[in-house]
Amino acid sequence: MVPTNIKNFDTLVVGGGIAGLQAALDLGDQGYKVAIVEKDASIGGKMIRLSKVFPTLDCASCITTPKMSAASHHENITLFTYCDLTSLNHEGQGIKALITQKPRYVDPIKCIGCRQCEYICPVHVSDAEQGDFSARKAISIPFSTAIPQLPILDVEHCMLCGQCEKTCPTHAIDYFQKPEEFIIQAKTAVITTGFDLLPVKNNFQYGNGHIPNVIDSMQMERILAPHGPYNRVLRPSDGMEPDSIAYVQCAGSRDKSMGVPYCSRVCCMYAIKQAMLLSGSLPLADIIIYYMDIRAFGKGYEQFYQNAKAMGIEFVKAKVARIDKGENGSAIVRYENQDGSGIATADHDLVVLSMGMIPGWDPRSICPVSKDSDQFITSIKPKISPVLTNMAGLFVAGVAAGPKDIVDTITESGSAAMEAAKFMSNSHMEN
Amino acid sequence: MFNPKDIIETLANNVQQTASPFGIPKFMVNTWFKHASLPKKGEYLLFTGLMYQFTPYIEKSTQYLEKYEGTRMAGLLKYARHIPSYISGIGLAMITSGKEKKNAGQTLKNICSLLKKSKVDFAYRPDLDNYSGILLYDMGDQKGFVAHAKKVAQKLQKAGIKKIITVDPHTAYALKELFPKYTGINFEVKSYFELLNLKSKDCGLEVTIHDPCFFGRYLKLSDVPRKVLTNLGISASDIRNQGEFTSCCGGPAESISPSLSNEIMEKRAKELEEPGKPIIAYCPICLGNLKKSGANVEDLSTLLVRHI
Amino acid sequence: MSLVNLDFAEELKEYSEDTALECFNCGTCAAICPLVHDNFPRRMIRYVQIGARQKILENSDELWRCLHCGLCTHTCPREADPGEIILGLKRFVVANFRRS
Amino acid sequence: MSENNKKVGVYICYCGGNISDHVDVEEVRNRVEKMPGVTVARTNMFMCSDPGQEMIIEDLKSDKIDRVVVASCAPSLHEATFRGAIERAGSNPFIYDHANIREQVSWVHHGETATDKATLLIAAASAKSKLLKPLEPIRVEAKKHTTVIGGGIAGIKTALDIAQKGIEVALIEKLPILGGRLNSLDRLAPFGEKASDILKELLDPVLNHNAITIHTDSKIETIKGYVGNFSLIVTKKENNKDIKLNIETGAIVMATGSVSYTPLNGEFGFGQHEQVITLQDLITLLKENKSSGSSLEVNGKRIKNMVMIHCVGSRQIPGIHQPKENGQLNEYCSRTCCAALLNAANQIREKFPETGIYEMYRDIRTYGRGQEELYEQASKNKVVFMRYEADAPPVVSESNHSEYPLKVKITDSLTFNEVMDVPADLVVLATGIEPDNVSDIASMMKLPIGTDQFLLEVHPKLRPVEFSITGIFLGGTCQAPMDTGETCNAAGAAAVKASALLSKGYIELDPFVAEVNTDKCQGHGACIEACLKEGALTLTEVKIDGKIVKKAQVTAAMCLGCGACAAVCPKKAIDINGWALKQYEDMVDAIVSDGFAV
Amino acid sequence: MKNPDNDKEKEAKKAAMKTLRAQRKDLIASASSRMKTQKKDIKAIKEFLKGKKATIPDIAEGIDMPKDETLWYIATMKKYGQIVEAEKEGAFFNYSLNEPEKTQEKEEV
Amino acid sequence: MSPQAKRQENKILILATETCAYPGADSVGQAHSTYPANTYILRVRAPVLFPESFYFDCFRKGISGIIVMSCGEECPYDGAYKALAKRLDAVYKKMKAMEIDLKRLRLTAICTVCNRAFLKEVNQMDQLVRELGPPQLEA
Repeated sequence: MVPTNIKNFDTLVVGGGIAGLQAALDLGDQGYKVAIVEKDASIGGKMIRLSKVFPTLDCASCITTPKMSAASHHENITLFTYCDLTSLNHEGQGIKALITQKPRYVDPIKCIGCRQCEYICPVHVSDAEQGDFSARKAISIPFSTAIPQLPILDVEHCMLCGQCEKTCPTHAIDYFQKPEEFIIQAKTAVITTGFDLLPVKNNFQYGNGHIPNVIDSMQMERILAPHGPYNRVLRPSDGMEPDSIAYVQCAGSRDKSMGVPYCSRVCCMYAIKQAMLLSGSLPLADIIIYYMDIRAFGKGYEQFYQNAKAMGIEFVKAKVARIDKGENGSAIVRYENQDGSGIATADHDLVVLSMGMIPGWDPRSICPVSKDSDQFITSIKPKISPVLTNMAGLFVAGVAAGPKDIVDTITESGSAAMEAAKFMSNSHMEN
Repeated sequence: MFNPKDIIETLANNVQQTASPFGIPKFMVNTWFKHASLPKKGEYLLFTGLMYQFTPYIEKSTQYLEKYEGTRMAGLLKYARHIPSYISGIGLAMITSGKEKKNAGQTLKNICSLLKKSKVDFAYRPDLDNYSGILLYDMGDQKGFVAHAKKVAQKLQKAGIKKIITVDPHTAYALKELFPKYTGINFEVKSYFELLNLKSKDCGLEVTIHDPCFFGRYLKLSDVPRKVLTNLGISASDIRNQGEFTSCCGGPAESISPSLSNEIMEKRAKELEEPGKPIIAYCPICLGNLKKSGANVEDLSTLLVRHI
Repeated sequence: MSLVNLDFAEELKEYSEDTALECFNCGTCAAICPLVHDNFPRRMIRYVQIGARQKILENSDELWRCLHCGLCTHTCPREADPGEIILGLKRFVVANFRRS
Repeated sequence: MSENNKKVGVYICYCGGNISDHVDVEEVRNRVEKMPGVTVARTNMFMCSDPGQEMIIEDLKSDKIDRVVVASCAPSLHEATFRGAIERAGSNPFIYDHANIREQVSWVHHGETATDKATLLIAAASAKSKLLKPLEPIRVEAKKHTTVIGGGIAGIKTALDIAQKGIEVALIEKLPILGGRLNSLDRLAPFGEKASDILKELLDPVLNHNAITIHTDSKIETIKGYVGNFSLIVTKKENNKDIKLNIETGAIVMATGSVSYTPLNGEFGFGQHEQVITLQDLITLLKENKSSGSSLEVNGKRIKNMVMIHCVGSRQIPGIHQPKENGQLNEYCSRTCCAALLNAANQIREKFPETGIYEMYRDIRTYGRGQEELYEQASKNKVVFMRYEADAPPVVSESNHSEYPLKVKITDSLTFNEVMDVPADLVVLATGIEPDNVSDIASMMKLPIGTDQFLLEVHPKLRPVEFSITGIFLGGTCQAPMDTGETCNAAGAAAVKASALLSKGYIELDPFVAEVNTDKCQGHGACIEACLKEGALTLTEVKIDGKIVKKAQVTAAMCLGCGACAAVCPKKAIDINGWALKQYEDMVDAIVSDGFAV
Repeated sequence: MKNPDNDKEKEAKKAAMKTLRAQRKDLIASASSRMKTQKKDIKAIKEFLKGKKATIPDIAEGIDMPKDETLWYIATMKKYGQIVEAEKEGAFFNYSLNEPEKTQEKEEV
Repeated sequence: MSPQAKRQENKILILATETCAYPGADSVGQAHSTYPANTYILRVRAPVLFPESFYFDCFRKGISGIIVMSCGEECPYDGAYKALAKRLDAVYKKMKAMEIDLKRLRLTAICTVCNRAFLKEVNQMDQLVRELGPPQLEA
């Protein structure tokens, strides 16, 4: 059935992370009407989930929330969160997207974000937003800084006990909510679908996620975040304050055997950043970064790296070949000592895998835009305008067009907004 | 560690002279089929490559090598090729126990009955069943390997053989990958367990499988025996180093450094023993080597035969 | 101090797949190798890269410790095929001592 | 303006129990009702709901109130909602203040203390609201014109983007031709496009665009003004004569680019051996390649083996590297040289298989799309890599080898720290990027320059292409090392900001700026000294009753609204609209009075 | 007073809920059993911590629960205000029950 | 409940920047972490607005402690933080002269999610003003 609910905008931004928000703001500020479609329950993307950001070490939330709230209050920007993009195609001069609003089982108009439902809900569910280190409820607002402040009822874990419904002061709970389809028609679209980390569970060398206290870098971001699961740095197996922490670089980047031949570009810097934050909160801990090449190429990055060295963070040039479970919750990393002294093993209380970035979205069977061999969206003019795709009127920015850091993402989003604006004013002039 | 040069030359010499790396004539090694009454014609040719048959001799020679490793005697090995004695030839055959030789034969008989049970149409022709030469390849004697492999392959080709069943990973790898590459002769090669079609009641048994490097990693066949076991209601416990990421049993180092081989074998045995289940190997070298560690290990075919 | 040998790669081609220079010296092969002794096999691969012919011959015994288990090749991030390089070096050394 | 005749309406939210479970909302209402100036005090289950908002609208429309205070959740959530409601009632949205009695009261305190604190916060808000006045956004007329300084790829791209949005652009380049450093490049890493093709693709439309005026051979003399209304004086060489141009412009984009690092004399043998050249030299060689056959030829000599050294003039470390004469050390990574060097190496190895290459690096930084592949391709092309530590760099010296004039000694950490000699007949230094010296322009506009000598943006993430001075932007390698694609992105980002700023012909700025009470101002000038933004505050002479007196004057378009001025005025003659010091003093009074004496 | 329309609506909703429950039978069952375990586990932790503070290994041992799971519960209970962190002991932190009403009363007395 | 609230002693005034510390305080509220109720948080754009006299007026009016919660180095107003720090230095000097305990005034940076730091600052100041009582200054 073709939905009859059609909404018209100038630009559709797919993905409400920092790239999408910036592109939307730069378009909205020029007077274009923008729709942001976000698959998650909140905008903010990966950035809002980070602790602090390199190389300035300012708190990620402090940088992201202003952009989130600017977008959510912007007169020209409309947010569609918790929505799936079913198709995105050319139609006429513009594009047409089929969107499905996933049910929250909460009426967004009635809900006032009071979280009474969350407090009363008796079912605890492992909270992926907190690296699975603590629990949320079966109905909950995804995280404290989420926009919109609307809870999601997790059907997978709901007992239908009715307590949230009884408690809700505005009768906003609706167990019968159904997915709703609608169409967005726009003149242009910007793809800002970001990334996921390569899952550890497919990685044999590093234990497929089965070795205690071997975590991925996103989990470490949560541990370091001021509103993280423990509010301090503890290792997940037993709550011990770790004394020796290792970073395994290129864990699924620059590694064909792991399926990711390209450099993920941010891991060196975030590992150094996390190491610095760790040495701030655990001044006595030993922190080691095992690396192949330190790629501190951005503005102020090399200086950041040298500062980390000066702070006593140890850098060992070796790719960790394997991690094994050690005694008392430790993890043993195995690597080659490149000074010629042979193979070394080292016990660490906590090991962080700097997992590579893979695309957060696959256009296959949704949108005819091309992907490169790296699976990210193809940029047809990587020099003159890296945001151009092979679909006219469809632009790409941020990690959707290949791994990049926040600085480069924000700049590229501005560039995509510029191209989209030009595209619209040019076609306008033709008309 | 022994001088590789000596070992290589001994092996090369043996293969050249007797078509067997240990210098033992084939008629002495390959005797298992004599009372097995196997068809001479069939869709497939069973090609054992003599690896199972060699195992007892390998074990025996290793025992001797172990004694001498790191001693002055090790240096004398270089004369071995002139004096076939402890570690090669008939001398070795003499000191290897009959029981071991019989066990090796039994495995092959088991495999035959499994194939029969699975209604595989196969033949066995001792005249065509030869050593593949793989050890020469592994050792870097490329010339020796190619010369030997050509002989073996041409013989099979002349006999009109198209489809081959192998029983061990080394021979399987040689025939599947190396023969086409270095002799230019192609066969359709299957490992015996790829052809098995067995069904039985769930016996609730769990085993730990040790995948040989060639099956697990090079040929990526480790799923196959697991499926065969599943059909018999036997489950395989999950260990870290398995399938494509299996760990070597240490066997290949036997002739160069038995002590190194033992070290690796002990480590592997420990990993395999962790789930506390019976261990299943499906390579004669792995089987022999893991047995040395004292682990509770048997050949896949032995287990299968018991459950059909 | 040694001088790099610019021509060794050419000599080795006869015996080996020519992938040694595809290795970027991450050390995975050495650390994953079940032998876990010394820097094998990367040491050998590095010697090939810089053309340290003599060092390879001097340390050639090491090559035969290789179990040919293939784990290094399987986990090599660059798919430089370290296992094949070692096998090739064995061939080179065998040919060399047979010549001598 | 009297604060005593204001009619304050206070609206207190139950938040469906979120507030009322801990705060006795009706009791608060009772107390608030008695507060002086409060004409209406109401409660609602959900103030943010339509009925809640309707209450405010009705009270405003019926003139019962002229100031609004809502006590509810955090202002970040609903301040905008209630301002919107006030606008719908036809009133000015700035007559509103917010008391945060959920996040900062009912969710953190319980019982009577919560009720008391809520009362006081409302008392403070209503005290403040009495001093609020209707405000209008400050509207500054803006010229629909942008000046782009620098005619390299960044400037060209920015100019083109802005012009295509219908805004006029003046593109100023100090050299006689446009194109900047791209003019001297050949094939670009990692995909091998020809630099000249890239340049042409952008230059053609620039040259033909009606809205773009190009000034080559031009130098900026002065820059004055503020956002929307800058004026520049430019000297342009035309037919060997200097012409003075006056450019009135709404926004300025700095795209002044970079130069290639020149090695010091003796640095890796540079200047001492003719066979030691820079990467830029090599690129020029390749571009003008005259070699035939299977070896690269330099000055007619076949190159059999070349050594390439990474990180020359980049990633310098104090105490290890020798600073330049001016004391400057380039501690940053130049970002582009790894890929550029590998790109050159691949071209040579693919075209001239007889020319061997050894690359000596610290870290290979092929971070971008297609770059790791470039590195891998170099490996496949049999480039030999060697790695050195910063404190033990390779040493280039003469060699007594018959075929190779040079040797490069390296302690190679990939070969277990063995020391090795690599024979070479050519040594290429991967020289990094340095910003072009624009200190004169920067000081004219008071633009910040970082310790790395590059121009410094406001914030790398929040405002990466902006300066703190509204209306001035930056893009490209004047900001940091970037490759061509990254430069074009930065240019696009700068262009989008300029376009958004100028598209309407006027600029609306926050009304929260300083305002001078000219009756009180006695021209002390303390505020001008305290002001953080040069030009925002000036002392001007005005004639009052026939006498010339000095009075402070605010240029609203430049004022940040921080209040630094208000703090220092001895006469309290200057304050910030909407956030006045006096308001805070009254709020404190309300708080200390426990809510009853105000 | 009874409103027949209202009643009808209620009945209809009841029936709809019944259908929904039937549809989600398996999910509900697993969620319920998880909830019951969690309730028991949380109760055990609370019992154990009554009147004392303890570290994760102590609690884990005391109530015979894996340490990682214990930490998961403690982190969660801390988030929902039932647990507070106390001082460090060796490499571990102590945790105790949060009894705000009591402490507040004490303060007010 | 009595219609007339009890007079509260030892009030703490918190000047919290609208971009950092004020949302930071909201974040504490979202976490339902309780802290002493004698705290009054005023939302400010930049604390550089307050002259030296403001602080003394507050003390005179009976405020027992003041915490300036700024954005620190992340201050959106270029140069304002430096000016603020300088201003407070001058205030401290005068406080010393007037024998006002310097701990009654505190400058700190609080970010939007710095719950722990916020609570620490507030509790420390509360502890302090409980010990010291209201400042005894002439009105």
